[in-house]
Amino acid sequence: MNGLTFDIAHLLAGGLVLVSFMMLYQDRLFALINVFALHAVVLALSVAWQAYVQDAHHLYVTAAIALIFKAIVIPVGLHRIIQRIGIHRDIETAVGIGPTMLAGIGLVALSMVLMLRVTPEADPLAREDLAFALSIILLGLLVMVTRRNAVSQVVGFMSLENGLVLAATGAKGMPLVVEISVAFSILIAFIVIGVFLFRIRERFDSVDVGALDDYRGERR
Amino acid sequence: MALIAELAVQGAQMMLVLLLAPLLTGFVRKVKARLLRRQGPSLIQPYRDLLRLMRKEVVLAGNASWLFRVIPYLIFAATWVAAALIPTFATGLTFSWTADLIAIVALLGSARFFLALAGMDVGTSFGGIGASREVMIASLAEPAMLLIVFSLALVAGATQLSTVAAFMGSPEVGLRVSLGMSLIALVMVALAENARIPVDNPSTHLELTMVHEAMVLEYSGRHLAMIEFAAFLKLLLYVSLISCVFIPWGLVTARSGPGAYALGVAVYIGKLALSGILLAVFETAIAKMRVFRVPDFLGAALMLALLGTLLLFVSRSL
Amino acid sequence: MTAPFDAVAAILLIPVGAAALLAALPNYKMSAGLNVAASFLTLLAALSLFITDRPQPGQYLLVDDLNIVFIVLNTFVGFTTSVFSASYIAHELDTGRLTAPNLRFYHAMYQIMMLGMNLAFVSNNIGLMWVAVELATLTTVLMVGIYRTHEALEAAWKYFILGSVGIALALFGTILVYMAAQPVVGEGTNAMVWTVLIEQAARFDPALLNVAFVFLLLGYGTKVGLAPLHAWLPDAHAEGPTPISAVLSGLLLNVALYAVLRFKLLLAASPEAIAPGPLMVAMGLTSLIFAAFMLYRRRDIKRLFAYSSIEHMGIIVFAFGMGGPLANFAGLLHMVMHSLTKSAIFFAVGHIAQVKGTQKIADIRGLTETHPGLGWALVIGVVAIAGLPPLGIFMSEFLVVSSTFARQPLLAIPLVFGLLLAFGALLLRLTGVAFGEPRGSTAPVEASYVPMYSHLALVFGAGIYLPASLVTWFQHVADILG
Amino acid sequence: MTSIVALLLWGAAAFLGTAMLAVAVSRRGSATHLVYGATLGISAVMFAIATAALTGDPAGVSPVTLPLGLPWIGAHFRLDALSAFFLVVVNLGGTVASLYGLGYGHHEPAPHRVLPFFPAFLAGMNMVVLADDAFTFLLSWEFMSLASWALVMAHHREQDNTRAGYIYLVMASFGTLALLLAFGLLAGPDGTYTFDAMRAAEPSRFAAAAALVLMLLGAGSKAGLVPLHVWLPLAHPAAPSHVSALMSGVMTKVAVYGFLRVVFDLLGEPAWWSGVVVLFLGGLTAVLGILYALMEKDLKRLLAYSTIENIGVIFVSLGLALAFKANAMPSAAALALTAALFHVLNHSFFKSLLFFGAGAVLTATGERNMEKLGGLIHRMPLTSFVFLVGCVSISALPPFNGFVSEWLAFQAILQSPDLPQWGLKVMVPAVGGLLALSAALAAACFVKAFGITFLGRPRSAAVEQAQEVDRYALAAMFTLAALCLLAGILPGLVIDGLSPVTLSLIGSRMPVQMAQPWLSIVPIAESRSSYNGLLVFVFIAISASLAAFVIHRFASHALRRGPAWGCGFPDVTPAAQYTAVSFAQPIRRVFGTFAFRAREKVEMPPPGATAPARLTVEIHDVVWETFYQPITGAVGYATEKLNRLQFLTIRRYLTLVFLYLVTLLLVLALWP
Repeated sequence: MNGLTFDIAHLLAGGLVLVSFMMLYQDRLFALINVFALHAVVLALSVAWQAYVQDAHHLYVTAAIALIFKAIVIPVGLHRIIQRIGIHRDIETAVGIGPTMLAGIGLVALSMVLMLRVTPEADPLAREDLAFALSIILLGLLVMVTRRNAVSQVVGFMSLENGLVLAATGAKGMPLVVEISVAFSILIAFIVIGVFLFRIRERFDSVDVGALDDYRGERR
Repeated sequence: MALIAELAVQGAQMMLVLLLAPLLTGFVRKVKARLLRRQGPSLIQPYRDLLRLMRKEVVLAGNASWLFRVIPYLIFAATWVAAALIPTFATGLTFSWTADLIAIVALLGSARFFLALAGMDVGTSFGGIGASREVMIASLAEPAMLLIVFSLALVAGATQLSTVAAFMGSPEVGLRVSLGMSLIALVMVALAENARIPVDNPSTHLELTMVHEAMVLEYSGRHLAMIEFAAFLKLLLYVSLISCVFIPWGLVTARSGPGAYALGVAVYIGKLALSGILLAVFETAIAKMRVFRVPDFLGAALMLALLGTLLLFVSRSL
Repeated sequence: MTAPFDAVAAILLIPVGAAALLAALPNYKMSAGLNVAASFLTLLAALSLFITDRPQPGQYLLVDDLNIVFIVLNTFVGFTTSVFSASYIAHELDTGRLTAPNLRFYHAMYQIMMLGMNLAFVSNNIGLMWVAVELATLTTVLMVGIYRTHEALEAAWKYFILGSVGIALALFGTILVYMAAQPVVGEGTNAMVWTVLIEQAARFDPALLNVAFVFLLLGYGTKVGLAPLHAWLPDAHAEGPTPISAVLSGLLLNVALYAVLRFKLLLAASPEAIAPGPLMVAMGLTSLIFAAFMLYRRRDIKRLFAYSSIEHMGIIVFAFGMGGPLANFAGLLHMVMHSLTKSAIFFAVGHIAQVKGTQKIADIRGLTETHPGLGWALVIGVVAIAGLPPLGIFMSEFLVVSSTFARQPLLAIPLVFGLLLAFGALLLRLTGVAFGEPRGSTAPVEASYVPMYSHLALVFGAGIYLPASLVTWFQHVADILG
Repeated sequence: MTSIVALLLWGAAAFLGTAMLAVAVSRRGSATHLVYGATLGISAVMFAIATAALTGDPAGVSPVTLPLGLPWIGAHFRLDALSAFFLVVVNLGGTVASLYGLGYGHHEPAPHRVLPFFPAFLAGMNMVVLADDAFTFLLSWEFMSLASWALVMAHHREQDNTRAGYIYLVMASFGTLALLLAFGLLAGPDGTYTFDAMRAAEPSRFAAAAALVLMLLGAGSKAGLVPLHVWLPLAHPAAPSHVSALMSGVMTKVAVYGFLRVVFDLLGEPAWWSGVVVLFLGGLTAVLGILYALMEKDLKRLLAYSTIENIGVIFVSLGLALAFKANAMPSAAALALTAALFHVLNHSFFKSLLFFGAGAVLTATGERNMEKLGGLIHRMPLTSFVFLVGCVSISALPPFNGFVSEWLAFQAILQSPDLPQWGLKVMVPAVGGLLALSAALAAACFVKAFGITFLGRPRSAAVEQAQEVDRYALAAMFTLAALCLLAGILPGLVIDGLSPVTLSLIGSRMPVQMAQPWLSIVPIAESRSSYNGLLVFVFIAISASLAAFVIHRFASHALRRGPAWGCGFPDVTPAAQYTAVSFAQPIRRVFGTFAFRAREKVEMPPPGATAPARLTVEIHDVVWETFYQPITGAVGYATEKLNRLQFLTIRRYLTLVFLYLVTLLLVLALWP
């Protein structure tokens, strides 16, 4: 493995972590969604780079899904939903931005410590990748936990999933990666549809079933 | 042949307690009266009372049950058997091993059990008062008595009264603190058990202070005679018990011949007289206490007895 | 008998075919019958695994001693539940809680769910297993929400969200295992094949395995319902149709547990990795005691038994965490007994809720008086689940508690405490529901007693007598589990 | 030849078969006769076999192993002297209870809730005694609890009964778990669950101590040792009366068996302090039990509390036996153990008898509350006679059986000054005092029970309509009354019968008693102590008849019925009689203030006011308030706090997951 490929992969993965951090301090929904789109773009680049490096062409599909679906379709869809059902556009935080950032730094450190314990004989690319992927996953969870709005939680989940895809593509020769990314995309679509169907304006728990019945046109 | 003689001595002992019991009560009454500067009834007044009662008709409460009519005989029998098992003038009689001290205490317990039931049979409130107070007193007196028995048994190494008496008569006993405690406790228990002052007053009929009398309130005629007789026997029993254990001198052993027996009986009567005088003096000198002071009195007896036993246990290993 | 591999194929293909047919059939009576028939056929196929030679483990499928227990149990309870479901669903249709299109969907989903669970058991590939578990989970999500009441949808939604996070965590764990295996085994599918992994596990990177196990334990543990990852479970049980509650408690939890066990084996095979035992013991105890406390304040009868499932999963995980031949044996036995008993309880509860028209515990009283068949079934079931003899769970609890106390007295104390606490709660509710002055409807019930009483009879039989062949086999599996 | 054990197991199987049959036929009219007839026959046969085994050579009976229960161990069953003796107790109780049930069962409003469980209960008790491995033992033990629980729940419509059943089963489960831990300790990590293996193993000192404590918790909770007794006075009275008799008279004995089996048989040499612990608990139980009984006005609950007292008496003797055994004083230990076992037998007689009597009263009047009874001696003369016999026996009065076992216990206490340890020296006489106190209080209690229930005037209309019970019930009660007298006047027979048990557990026995002249019993030597129940009985009979004879020969025969005298106060109403509560008032004043924190409050209206004066008595169940209320309070508090977790938002649940994940990762990161 030559240094450049490694550096580029490293850079892209690091970039993803950085973008994850950016998500932590967004306080407007639209801004958050835009940052997420950026996240997806960086992921797509990273995956594509891996496809190129590993010479695994099927990974291009994953990259394409990331780009088209997550960077374009979902953000646009979420924008629409926010407007359609009139979601409040501020992000309500459960924990303040400052502590969240500190916690995020802690989480990244934690992932680093964990992954550095992995024996150095392992593929360094994989090792770094994993550390970043773990960070992204934990940061995604952190977003889900510290944000009260359902939409921001969806975004957190999607960034978490981006971490998964990063990890999966970083694992050399891992089978089923494409299938998994497709499956996850469907899952996310379900969640987004659910947010829309249940008219979840604020919290996940505020399921509005009447809306669903209206939609189906069969109120009991 | 020897067996018949022994049985005869045993029978004589049984008759002796029967004959002496009313006399003891009469004697105590007489001494008490004299102490109060009264003439007092004659010594044989209790015998007359009994005969008189026997000749009277029985007036039975309308709803008295068969149990009510059986109980006087049961009480009399149980007390008599118990009294007959105490060595009065001789130890080691034929049937003395039939029951040891614990069993004698329990026989008296049986008598009391039935007496309390008799008090409840007719369903008057006085009977209930008497019975409930009697069992309360018994519930403290009986454990105290058993602890005294423990002390004696630990000293003498037996619960068999003949053995205890023989041991107490022997020089190896000496003066012991725990025995003194036991004696005091035993006297206190005996006072309570026989319904004497300060626990109860045998001659009162003031309703709210009665215990024993309240239970037998409904009895009359021959039934009352049996119960009175049992009470006389019980007094005799306790006096004999105390004297045979704590003043065991003069007790003859079994199979020692008629002369010795006669001497034993004489000594025994002397002991009875002495105890009777002491009892009368004590009763005259002290006032009756309230019913709910009785637990304190008996509790003191219980504690003394327990202390005596504990001391023995502890000193055994020293 | 045909070639052995067909049995495995049948286990997978029968549900697929049945699901396709059921999705097309409009008549609910026929589809209920077909559902029963398909489940029965699957059961037969599973049973045939006993008598035929086992197939060689392939890259994707595997039949070994461990999973055959699970497969047979799964198909059996799947079959009895389908029988119960037939009578249950008829009543739901009568009362209008479900419509015919709902039912078509329901029956098709039932078979897909069975497919998912069977696939999870027979898969020899950790990726495939993950897919199968998720398939089963997502179908149950849909089933839970089928009544489309506010509560049902909320429960389904909660299940969905928490389940999704669990899915993600489990996937990350799976990826980590792959990463650990890849340097040793080489790239490609082989690094996900279970039989290959377990052989080479000693050479895997222990640090990676550790992290992987944490993620897998949490990911699959969410589905096992271990506290504090349990939040979806009570609601999903309470709000879904009762046959699904029975399947959830009796089977789906086992599926997730099976996955955890597989990875526990993997970790145990690597000497330098952390011992998975203490972690599982801690999680098990937490779940047990937590669920025991939660049992006291339950007002909904199905939610009550859902918490009891959490409690029992805690015991099972505890037993496997303790390890050793006795505890593992007990864990396996407990798992089987719990599946049978808990589904029987849910069968009874389903009918009870139907006849009383409520799931509120306070509104159900004196069942043994008004509905002796149901009431006594519930009594026996609760007595069994509470671990009283002569029923099967007593034996497993006996083994767990006594072997634990001999080895780790301090661990046995909280275990016993939790057991007693849970017992008190369950009995309290049982006394209220089964005894006392009857309350609520006394209308006769058209219940299918066969499924629940056959389960209870099995549990009873196992409590007294375990066939020697079953025992040696369990012991063998217990040895595998180390 | 098939082993006796196999025969006995067939008996247990026959009980179970009867239970199955009862499920099928229980709603038919003839079911009562069928089921109780069957149990009567089976338990009579079992009783005969067990008696033969006890008098024969139980050591030679070969054990039986069935391929049931724990798979790799199987179900072991064995008969030795100890189990033979307890089989006698169990099946004698079963026989008379079945006999009683033949008649009593017809008054049962819900036979289908009693008939199937009654034989099952008997089977469970028999199997506990026969079991020879930990699993079979616990299985049978818990089966026994379960069957009796079902019987307690027979009259489930009364709320008190369901509560009783609940507390009962929870406490039973607690006990089983304690036993389970004890056996786990004895079996070791390899799971050698057979009693043979446990006997062979030498438990460490810690293990032996822990096992003893756990046995006290486990067997003690079943037997009713204070403070684990709380369920007993609730559950025993709630069952139908013949079941109450079995529970009180027999099941508590099975608990004693469990204690004996483990502590005397499996644990090996006891430590001396174990005697102190058992003595203390026994003495406490005896006194508190009987004080509770005295405060009670429900007849069956009174009997249940008295069971607690008797268990205390038994445990005092067991504690003595332990102390003697630990100090290598085998003959004294044999004496104490004999006293305990004798009392086990006695209590099974008279407590069954008394519960049968209470059941008879219950069927005749529909009342358990003594304040509504009274004067039953006129309506039910036979029942009242046998009840009186039971009361006399349980009050430890000669010449009945209760006295003999107490007497033996006192004799054992008198052996104790030779014990070397100071703890025991101080404890034993104190416990002796407690024993005496409890005996005296028991007498008071049963004066109250008999006096209030059967004597006096009827306190309610139901009593005036009461009828004597049927002949089956009377036959059962008279059998037991006869046994009480027999065991009282021929104690030597029983003591000799118990000698194989003491030989096997202690390695020593009391001297042969039946060879003594005049059939006395002599524990050590005649000069030290002896008792002859037969002669006491004969003497009392002779002197009572002599007195009666003399009186009838020479005294007046005149008898007149008239109104009661009562010091000239005619009692207008039966309500003015002494009641159960007022009877106990003096004792409550003496002991109640510290045992029950009893308070009496008198509200006296001012002079001239027309308001009634009022006396209120407040009694606290100190044990419940000290031990159980804090537990229920703590559980309630914890559940309330934890229950909030049921109502969190999804985000908070996710937070839990997240925090858990991070914690685990941190653990990993910090792992050395």
